[in-house]
Amino acid sequence: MSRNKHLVLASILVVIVSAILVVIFLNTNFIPTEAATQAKPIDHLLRLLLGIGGVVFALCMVFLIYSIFAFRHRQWDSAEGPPLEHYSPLEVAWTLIPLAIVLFLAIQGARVLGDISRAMPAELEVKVVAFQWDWRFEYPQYGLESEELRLPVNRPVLLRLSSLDVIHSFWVPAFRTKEDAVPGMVTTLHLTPSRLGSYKVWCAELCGTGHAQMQAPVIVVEPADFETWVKELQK
Amino acid sequence: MPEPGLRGKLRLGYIVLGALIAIKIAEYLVGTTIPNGVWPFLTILALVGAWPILYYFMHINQLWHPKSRHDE
Amino acid sequence: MTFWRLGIIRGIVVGLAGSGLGMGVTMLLRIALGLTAWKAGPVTAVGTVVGILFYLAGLGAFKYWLGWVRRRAAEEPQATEPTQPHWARYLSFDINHKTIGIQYLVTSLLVIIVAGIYQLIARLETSQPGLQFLSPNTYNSLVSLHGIMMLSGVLLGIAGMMNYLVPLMIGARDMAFPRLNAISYWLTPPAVLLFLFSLPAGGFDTGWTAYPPLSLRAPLGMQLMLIAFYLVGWSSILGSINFLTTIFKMRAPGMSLFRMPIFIWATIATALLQLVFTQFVGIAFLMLLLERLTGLGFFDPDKGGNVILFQHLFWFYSHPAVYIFVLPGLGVISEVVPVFSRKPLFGYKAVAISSLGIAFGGMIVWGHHMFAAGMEEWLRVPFMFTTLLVAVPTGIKIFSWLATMWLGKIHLETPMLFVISAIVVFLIGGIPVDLYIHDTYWVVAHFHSTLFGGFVFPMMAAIHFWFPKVTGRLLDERLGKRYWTVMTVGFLVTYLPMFWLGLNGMRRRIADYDPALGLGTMNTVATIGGYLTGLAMLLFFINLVVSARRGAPAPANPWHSQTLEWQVSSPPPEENFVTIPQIVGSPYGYGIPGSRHALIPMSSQPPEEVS
Amino acid sequence: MSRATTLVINRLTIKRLGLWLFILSESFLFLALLVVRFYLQGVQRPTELNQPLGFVISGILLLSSLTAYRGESAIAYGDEKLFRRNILFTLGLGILFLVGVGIEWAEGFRFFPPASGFGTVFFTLTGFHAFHVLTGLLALLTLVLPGQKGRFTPENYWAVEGIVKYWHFVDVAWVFIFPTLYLVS
Repeated sequence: MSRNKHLVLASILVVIVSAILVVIFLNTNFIPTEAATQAKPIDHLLRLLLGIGGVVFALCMVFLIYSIFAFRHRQWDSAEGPPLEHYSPLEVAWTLIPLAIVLFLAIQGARVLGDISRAMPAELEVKVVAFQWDWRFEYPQYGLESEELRLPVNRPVLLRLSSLDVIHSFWVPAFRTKEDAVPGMVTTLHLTPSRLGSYKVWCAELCGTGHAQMQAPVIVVEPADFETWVKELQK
Repeated sequence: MPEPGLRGKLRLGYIVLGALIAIKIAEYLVGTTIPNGVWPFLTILALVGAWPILYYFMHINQLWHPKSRHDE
Repeated sequence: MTFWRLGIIRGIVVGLAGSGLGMGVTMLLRIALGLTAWKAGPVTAVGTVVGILFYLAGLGAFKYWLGWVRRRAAEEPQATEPTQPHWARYLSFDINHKTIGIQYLVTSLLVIIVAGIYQLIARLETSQPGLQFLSPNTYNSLVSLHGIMMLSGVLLGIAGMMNYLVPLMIGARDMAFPRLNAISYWLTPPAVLLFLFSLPAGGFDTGWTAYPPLSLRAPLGMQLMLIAFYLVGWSSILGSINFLTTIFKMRAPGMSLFRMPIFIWATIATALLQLVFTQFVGIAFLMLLLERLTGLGFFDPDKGGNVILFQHLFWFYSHPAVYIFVLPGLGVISEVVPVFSRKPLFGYKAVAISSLGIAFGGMIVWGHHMFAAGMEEWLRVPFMFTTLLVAVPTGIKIFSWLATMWLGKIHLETPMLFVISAIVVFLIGGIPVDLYIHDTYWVVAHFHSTLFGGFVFPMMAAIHFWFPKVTGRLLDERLGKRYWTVMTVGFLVTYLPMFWLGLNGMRRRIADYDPALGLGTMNTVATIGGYLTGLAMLLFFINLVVSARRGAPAPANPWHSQTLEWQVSSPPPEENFVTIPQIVGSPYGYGIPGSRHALIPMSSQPPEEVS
Repeated sequence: MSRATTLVINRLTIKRLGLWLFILSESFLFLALLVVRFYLQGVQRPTELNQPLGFVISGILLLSSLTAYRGESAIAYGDEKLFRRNILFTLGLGILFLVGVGIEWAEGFRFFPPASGFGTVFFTLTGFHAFHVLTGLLALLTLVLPGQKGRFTPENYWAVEGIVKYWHFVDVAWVFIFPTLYLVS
């Protein structure tokens, strides 16, 4: 086979394989169902990364595996390949195209970061206090304290995280976002729960012996139910 | 160097030290008299003060003139 | 007493005595100050430090300098006498770079085995939800030790490869500072011992990252680990000074920068990173130690400290550390691919410079580990960009390898097979990370892929590639291929499930997880994969030992490579080159008629007259 | 130039590069410490800090750099007497510097103990620096031990050059530490 035929064949294979990979990546549900508006841009970014990653992976894999099969040489004789030392247009291309992709991804990422850390009007404020090895939630607007995090659906929430001892991290997989609770400072997290149901908040930063079990219930309810819960606790 | 040999070198040492002490005094005056916002000046003065030591005492230029023997 | 003549025996005995002395003096001092004599922290800390100094002295590390001060250094002191057996030099303060390289590599493999066994135990615990047989504290200690010991093992491994290869590849007779080189190595055995003692001393349940305030409360094992890694850190700083000086000043005549093998470029980039950044993790660990021992308030908010400070200092080293680990591996791949494709390395200059690109890119990415850590908001975006930016020089390397293989005459011997695994796995590891994934098993799978692709597989390729050179014997090719198969399959079975686990909410560093999440099956699969890699390693060691003793004798240049180290006998002579070679061309001139990398004048015959 | 001389010079440039790389690495240690100072304490400084004393010991250290330089220059021209005298001066000035730091520490323990915000920073920075001074002093001492008489010649005095370079580096570090601790506000 001539050199060009190899190239054409491999390119066709690249297109096929990357199409398959992209279709798989974009249509499989890898992750738990999203339950907060902040989850949308994060999931979008993840799929974008997987899509681009799939194409790059297919490109490299096809050329690698194709070379192994097409150019395998079994004897240790004096046969040597053509002395291609460099080809500048190709090298420039594989420097500039990844650079462009990286720039594009960085802009996308910056936008997502902006989206998820934006403050919303009329936020429900909750103080999240982490300690070894449990969580406590305070609602200063209502003068409440609770063992569970109960949130009304579709209302923006501002979490103020603090820690009494070591570093912990607030993570509800279905909300996607994550923020550390650091002793000596207050960190914030914005989220808007968008789906009813009960979830769990896990500690995502190793915090000692009880780290694996450090969790608390998170319950997203209708606003009316939230009001009743508040009234009941206030009594 | 205007004066070659050991005497010239020793004299150069005095000049460098004089400059260093002058910078120190300037630093000290800046630091003690101006109440705040002095760190940019101090940084510049520290850099200016470090250079003579690096250049005249530590002979940093030997690095890019590798053929020189000791400090001749 | 021949036994006493072994450096290591003297080192251990004198070191133990010194350690006892240090502890005794500290206790006396404490009594004098009116404190209780025994307090584990300070007493053992002083004991360890004094012990290490005594151990180095006992070993003979300071013999030359003390002799210099007393004007008794007429000639180079010999570590071993001719009457001692050959292996004795590996247990003594020997200053030949090849001996030191082998010492490093053997230590590295031992550390990696122990760290691997720790993780296999911990992995068994995690294969099903619920607590099986380990307490959470033991589990965390095992996982943490696995992390820090693997990192140390990797640092030792790259130091070993670079020590053995750099002087040979650039045509030098030894490193620039042979004694310093030996000290760099001998700092690490006490570190390994301290790591081993850490578990009986209570372990530490902080992860290898040792974030305060948790690490301030951890048991005594923490302190041993901090000192141990500090030693490893200094070992790599001193090593990097040696490598840089050697490469910049001791290349054979004719070897311009762009005639150096890529591995040398990788060494420069690695050593630059080590030289500068190891100081940061060193100071961070030292500050932790000081805060634990003396109550200085670096990280305690009540004393005006700041918890995040540690993370900045720590990641300032530990992210570039990833590039420290993978750069030599990428260098090895660049060496192996042209030899087994019988083609020149495609885009040599770009590949060479991309090593430096990765190094400089790696200097400015530390913050991406702290996205969720309460870092200043405005810092996030630049960090994200710089992190992604490192992908560009990495991509240049990968594309160049593929272009080198294209249209080549590819020989699928074991080193090449490992290189192929490395490229595949490295690509898998390259899939980027974002906020959701932070601190989950995705991260675990991601960095293990990067390290397997960037270090483990290339190091295995390197061992299979250079084994004939080092030992003068060939490795068993069939066993090598079997090992490769089991290792690659084991890797995929272990880590592909982990990507899935991470996406489904499996957090890192947990001994137990909620059965309701339905993660049990995949965890079991990952455990099976883990034991497969363990089995593979067993095959590897059998092959190493058997081939080193009974393998077929190796010719000087079994792979028909053009680089310098293959132009001398296997194993190389004591001083590498009887006559210093003259470098005349590219190291990868395969397929170019008449191309040569070096001319080595034979000492036995007079140099040829050029007419 | 004869081959032997070339070899000696090559060896010298190798040693120099090694030492400079070591100094580069060490300067990142001090850089990290300076960063710690600003990160933890910003530009705060307690009023009890003895600025005049700090100024005096800075002067002492600068002066010791001059004597070290004079010592090195002297041996480069073969003047052994001047060399020994200046290295001994340097040793004395170094010890004087450490005494000054000791006085500062004694005051520090009263006003800003090590386990408090500024104290932590102050004791760490001065402590690390003092440790470097101490190692420098030990190294300088090996140059003027009685047994070393007549050892260094204008052709071969690398030990002097290297140790004096290290001593200057300790001085440079202090040039940055002094204003950061004593003068910023």
